[in-house]
Amino acid sequence: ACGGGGDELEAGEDGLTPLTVMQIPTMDAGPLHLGVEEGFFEEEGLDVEVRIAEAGSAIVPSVVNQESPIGYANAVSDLQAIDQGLDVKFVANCCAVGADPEADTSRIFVLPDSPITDVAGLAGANIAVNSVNNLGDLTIEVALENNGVDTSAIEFTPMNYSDMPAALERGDVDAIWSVEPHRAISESRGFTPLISNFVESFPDTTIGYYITSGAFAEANPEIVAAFQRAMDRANDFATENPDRVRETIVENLQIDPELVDQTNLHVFAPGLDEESVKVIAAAAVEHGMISEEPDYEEIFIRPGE
Amino acid sequence: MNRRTLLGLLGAVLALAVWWATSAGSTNVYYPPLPRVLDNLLEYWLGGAGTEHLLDSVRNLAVGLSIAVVLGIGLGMLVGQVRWLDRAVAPTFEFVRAIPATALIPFAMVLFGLGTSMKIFIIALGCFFPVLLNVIDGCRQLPATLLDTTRSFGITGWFRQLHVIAPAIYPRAAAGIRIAIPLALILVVTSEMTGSRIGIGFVLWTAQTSFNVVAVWGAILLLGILGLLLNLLFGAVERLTDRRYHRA
Amino acid sequence: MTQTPPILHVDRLAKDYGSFRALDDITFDVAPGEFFTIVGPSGAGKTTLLRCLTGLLEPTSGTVEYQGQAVDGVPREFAVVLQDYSRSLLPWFSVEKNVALPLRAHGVAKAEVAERTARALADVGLRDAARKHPGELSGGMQQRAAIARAIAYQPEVLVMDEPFASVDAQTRADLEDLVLTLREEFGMTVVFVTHDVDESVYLSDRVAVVSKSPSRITTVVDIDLPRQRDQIATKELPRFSQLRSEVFAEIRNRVRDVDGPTSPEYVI
Amino acid sequence: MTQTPPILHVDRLAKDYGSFRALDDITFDVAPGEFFTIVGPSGAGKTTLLRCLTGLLEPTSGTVEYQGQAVDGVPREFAVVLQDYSRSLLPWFSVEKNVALPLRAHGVAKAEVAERTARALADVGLRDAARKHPGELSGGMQQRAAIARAIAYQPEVLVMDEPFASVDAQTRADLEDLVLTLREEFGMTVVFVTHDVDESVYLSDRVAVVSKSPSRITTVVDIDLPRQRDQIATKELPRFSQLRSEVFAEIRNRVRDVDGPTSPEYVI
Amino acid sequence: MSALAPVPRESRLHAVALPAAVVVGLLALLQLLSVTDVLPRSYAPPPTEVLAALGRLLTGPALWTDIGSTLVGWAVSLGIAVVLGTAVGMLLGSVRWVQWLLTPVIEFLRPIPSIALIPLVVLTIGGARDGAVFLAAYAAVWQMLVAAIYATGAVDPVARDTARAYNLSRVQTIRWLTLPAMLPGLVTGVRIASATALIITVTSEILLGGVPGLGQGLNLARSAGDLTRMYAYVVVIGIVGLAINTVLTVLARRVVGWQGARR
Ligand SMILES: Nc1ncnc2c1ncn2[C@@H]1O[C@H](COP(=O)(O)OP(=O)(O)OP(=O)(O)O)[C@@H](O)[C@H]1O
Ligand SMILES: Nc1ncnc2c1ncn2[C@@H]1O[C@H](COP(=O)(O)OP(=O)(O)OP(=O)(O)O)[C@@H](O)[C@H]1O
Ligand SMILES: [Mg+2]
Ligand SMILES: [Mg+2]
Repeated sequence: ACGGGGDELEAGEDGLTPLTVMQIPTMDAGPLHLGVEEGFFEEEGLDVEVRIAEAGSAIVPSVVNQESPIGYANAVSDLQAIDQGLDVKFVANCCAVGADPEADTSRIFVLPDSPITDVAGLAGANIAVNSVNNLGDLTIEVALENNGVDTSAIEFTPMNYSDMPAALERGDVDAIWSVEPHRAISESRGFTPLISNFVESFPDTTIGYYITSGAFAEANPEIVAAFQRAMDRANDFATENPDRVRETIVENLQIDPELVDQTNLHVFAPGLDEESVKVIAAAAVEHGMISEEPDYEEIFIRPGE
Repeated sequence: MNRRTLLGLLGAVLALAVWWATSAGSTNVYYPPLPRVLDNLLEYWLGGAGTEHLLDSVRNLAVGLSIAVVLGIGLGMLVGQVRWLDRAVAPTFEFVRAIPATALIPFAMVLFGLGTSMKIFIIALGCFFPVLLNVIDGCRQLPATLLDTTRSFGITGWFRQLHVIAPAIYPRAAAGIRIAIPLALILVVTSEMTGSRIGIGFVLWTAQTSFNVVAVWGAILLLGILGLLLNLLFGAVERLTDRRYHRA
Repeated sequence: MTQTPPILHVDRLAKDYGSFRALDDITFDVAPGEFFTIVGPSGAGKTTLLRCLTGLLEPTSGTVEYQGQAVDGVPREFAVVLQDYSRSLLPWFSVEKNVALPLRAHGVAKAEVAERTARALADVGLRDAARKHPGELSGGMQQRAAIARAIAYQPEVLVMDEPFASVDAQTRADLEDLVLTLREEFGMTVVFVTHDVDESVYLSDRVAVVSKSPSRITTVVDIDLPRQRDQIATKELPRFSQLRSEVFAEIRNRVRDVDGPTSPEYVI
Repeated sequence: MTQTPPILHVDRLAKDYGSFRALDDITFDVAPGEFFTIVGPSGAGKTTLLRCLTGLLEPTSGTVEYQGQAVDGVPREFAVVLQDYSRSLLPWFSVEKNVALPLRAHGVAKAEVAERTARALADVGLRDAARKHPGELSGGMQQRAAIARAIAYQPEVLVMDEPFASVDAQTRADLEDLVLTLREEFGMTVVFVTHDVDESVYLSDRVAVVSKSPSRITTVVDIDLPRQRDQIATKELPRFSQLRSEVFAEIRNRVRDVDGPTSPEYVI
Repeated sequence: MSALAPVPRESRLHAVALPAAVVVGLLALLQLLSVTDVLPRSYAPPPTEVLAALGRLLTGPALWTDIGSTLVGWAVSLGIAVVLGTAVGMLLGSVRWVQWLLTPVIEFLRPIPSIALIPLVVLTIGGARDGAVFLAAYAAVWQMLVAAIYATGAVDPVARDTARAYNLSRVQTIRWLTLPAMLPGLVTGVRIASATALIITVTSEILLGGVPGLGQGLNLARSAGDLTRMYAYVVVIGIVGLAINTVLTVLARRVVGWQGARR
């Protein structure tokens, strides 16, 4: 099944249609888990199984071959996949950035005794990101440019979030980019935060989406619609019950509860935020991460259509 | 040109032809037509920005592999012949051997920091074990009559190691090195997965996360070619030492 | 037997392979310069005895002393020709190198190594095969290469396990005389295993007959022939035939003694 | 020589190892049921000849025919005892299994395999060693195990390369008679290599003498002794001594002829 | 005489105490380095903390299911690699023209990191256990192959002649002669391939989606920033490898017992 035709999913004996959804092991996954726990998916006739993958590069092919018909990836990854000609469509919002820098889930840190003391100092710095040519460097560059910093000399070094503090303390990099729960960890280690790069680059913007393949959506429009409806409820529920989000993360991702308490949560909004995709796509083109903006008529599975 | 080379060339040409033919009209994004991959290989790796990455990787590979071979043969001969030493270190070796390089990288980073020495450590460690194990087993399986002979003439020490043990384990050590060579390439890539801004692996991982499939195939092609070349090189070395040991 | 202290002293030697007793209570002495031969039926334990004697194998009980010192590991002054000659040559070295190896191992000067190697190879008739590798030799040539290695070493004690089994009669006679000559020249002591009774009498000062396993020394025959041996003259001596019959009878006797007349080993 | 068509026909056989000519223009026939022995100095090319004869080695030129068919690969009716017996046994199988192997390979019924194996082992005196592994046998026992494997196979043509080199005189005599008996019983043809001139005369119908390499057949001696042989009676016949001397002289002659009196092979 | 080299008798003490002493020594060294902050304590947690985390893991059920599922993945991929590698290796080792024909292709394929193939594998085989098994078998099969090719060279030519002399069929020759003679080499190959299969199984569990196992456990700990738990998983992986190897060694000793004592 290489993405040619869509396989139609069949309901099981219990009347529920089994649906695998792939997620990365980050805190973005809260609403999805809550949706399963609260029965939102079941009520829509879906039996959702959440599977964990390390990164978008493994999730996108599994979405394309419909092994996992729906999956999560950040907007930049999604746009890159589309840019390379993969049959990827946006389905629903996962998580968004607010407008309060203090509440941002993402931050750049330096050592307390670092010669870099302000945002301007980051020009020419070596910054650790989880992967290059992706959401991290894009938001950092945009945020810094918004603050009038020249980013042309910045170097990005890819590594796991968990390896970053050690690299920073050893001086292998000048600054690190931490997202939750690593932001909270960096905070607790006493590193100095310099900038909240999500809020300062794309405030009030959705940055993570659930995606599917066009072929699947065509063959299973009701399932996609059902997923969208359930996901909307889950996002709403998550917004109203931040404590439940933290709980489910503690349970499903096995993160230390005390640490989770110190984390900031994303903004969880229902629907499919097309404007954010356009904003990010424009910036991605500008920063050379995709060759051109996609055809916006083609890439959304609009709810209720 | 002998039959062997001819057949080998034939095999390579056949494989390329199959690749070419099956990918020719491919619309599958993950399986791009071979000419595009070849373009990437020529333009990026051989003539363009990739050369710097290529050279860095090759240097790490050479250093790491050499360390592994020297240590593997040396320690292997020691451990293979000194029974209590084997007893003492075998479990520790087996423990370390089972840990994936990806899982070792954080520890290696703490030990060595980011950069070349960490990568070389990962490469050398991974390649060390196949050589070591083969040499140890080779020592174990020395023909008894041969050992009796050396003992009955009081051939001991360095001389025995150099003239009796080394040639006897030589085929096994070679087998270990043959296994280690492609492993070295794999570990080069793995070691550049994280904390690195240079190397074939870095290019490969970046291409992969941004779904640049042609670049991924280009890197794969490059790795395959490097493997072939290294293998040819080792074959030549093997024939040379073979002549030294078995004909001289 | 001899007034001088023995060069080799074997005392109540026994060897078990697992539960199988191969050697049982073997005691004898070898005098310096003596040619001591062990004969006995196939599978008796001759090789086992030689291996214990040279320190290649640890005996289950009993002791071996070389010049008053307990043997533990092969003494440096020994050279051994193993029965399994084809596997005792290092396949990756030429015949020449194989012969030179022990000498080089003990730091003999290059020129001397070359000279002794060349001489030993000529002595066993392998001058032309010096550059060949063991795999390119015939069985008899391999055996002679192993002999050459031992004689080039010029040991104090030469231990040989059926060293002439695979060579033709003429070569065999020549090699027998070669060993006798070398013994005179270097004052070597020789411990020898053979199946050929004529050979044992022709070569030896004493012949020990061992029984089937568990092996014991049943008789030691003193070979009181004139020291200077000659293939034709010596073998024509009436005493030679006597001794020959004596040894032969002894071997047959022991076989019958131990197993009775219906031993499967000898009834076909 | 024989009226019946030969079972083996060797025609202008030559064999080179690289640039070294081991065999040169060998031609002879073997009649069905004949006992044909090849003797010659060590390194002459006897093993090479046997290997070409049995199809183990491809000759450089010339042909070998078995029952009128060109030999190419060892014919199924052959059993071969190789000179390097110790390596011809598979170390991972017991003696018994080693002997049974060719029979099992050719689908002989289980019971018959067991019976023939047991009988062959008893015949060579290895009944008690059936369960041992080759590494636990003495040299002579290994050699006898290889012989047992060949006779259990009950071949039409039995090819043996110095099969009795490592056994004692008594066992050797017994094994000689065993082969003669089996030949009568099964009407086997035997091609045999030995270094022992007495043995060659005692066993054979004809003895071929080969020269040093490049090896040729210099003479074929007809052994016109009564077919029924006996270790004592036959060897006491004056004709036996005559033939013995004839073969011996022939070997010596060939050596001298080819190499002159100062051949390194024979001057020590 | 091809007698086995005598195996020195060793006391049980020797066999257990010695390696234990080495392990304890190394742990003590690590502890010291970590406690004195020579190795930064927060990034290289001292063995005592790791062992405590390991203790917590051991009491929960999750670890044991993880181990089980990793072992299944390991066993299946190793099985595939061994059978395939040995069969093809024997073919290549005994038929020269096939070897010559295929060598370049094989040498080309061998250095391709199986983790680089992940997107392709996910697309064609799937991302769950199937994909992990494929990746691990892919990585291990080459090592088995090389070991098998070299091992075919270990057959004694005299024994080979014997097989020909008695007209053993190809299959019989392989079963009775070639395979037993190759066994020591194959056993080494299996042990190397086994480690690779385990390593790639764990790595695939980390990188592929939805493959439960030790790799996923390790990855979750890493994403949660819990380094101590992550190292506890590393220790478990090492112990699993050690256990597998011990079992293989015991088996190997049985299988190649005629060879004398081996590791
Ligand atoms: N594989 C080989 N490569 C090169 N030369 C060889 C090879 N095998 C044998 N020879 C040479 O061929 C000659 C004849 O060897 P062969 O083994 O046939 O002798 P033989 O008559 O059986 O001797 P022996 O009685 O000692 O066993 C010898 O000179 C030997 O060196
Ligand atoms: N490694 C071993 N394990 C078990 N038994 C053995 C071992 N080596 C030898 N034997 C047994 O010990 C006995 C004596 O063997 P040995 O090799 O000493 O005999 P030998 O007198 O040299 O015989 P031959 O004249 O045939 O060479 C034999 O019965 C043999 O089976
Ligand atoms: Mg013996
Ligand atoms: Mg021969």
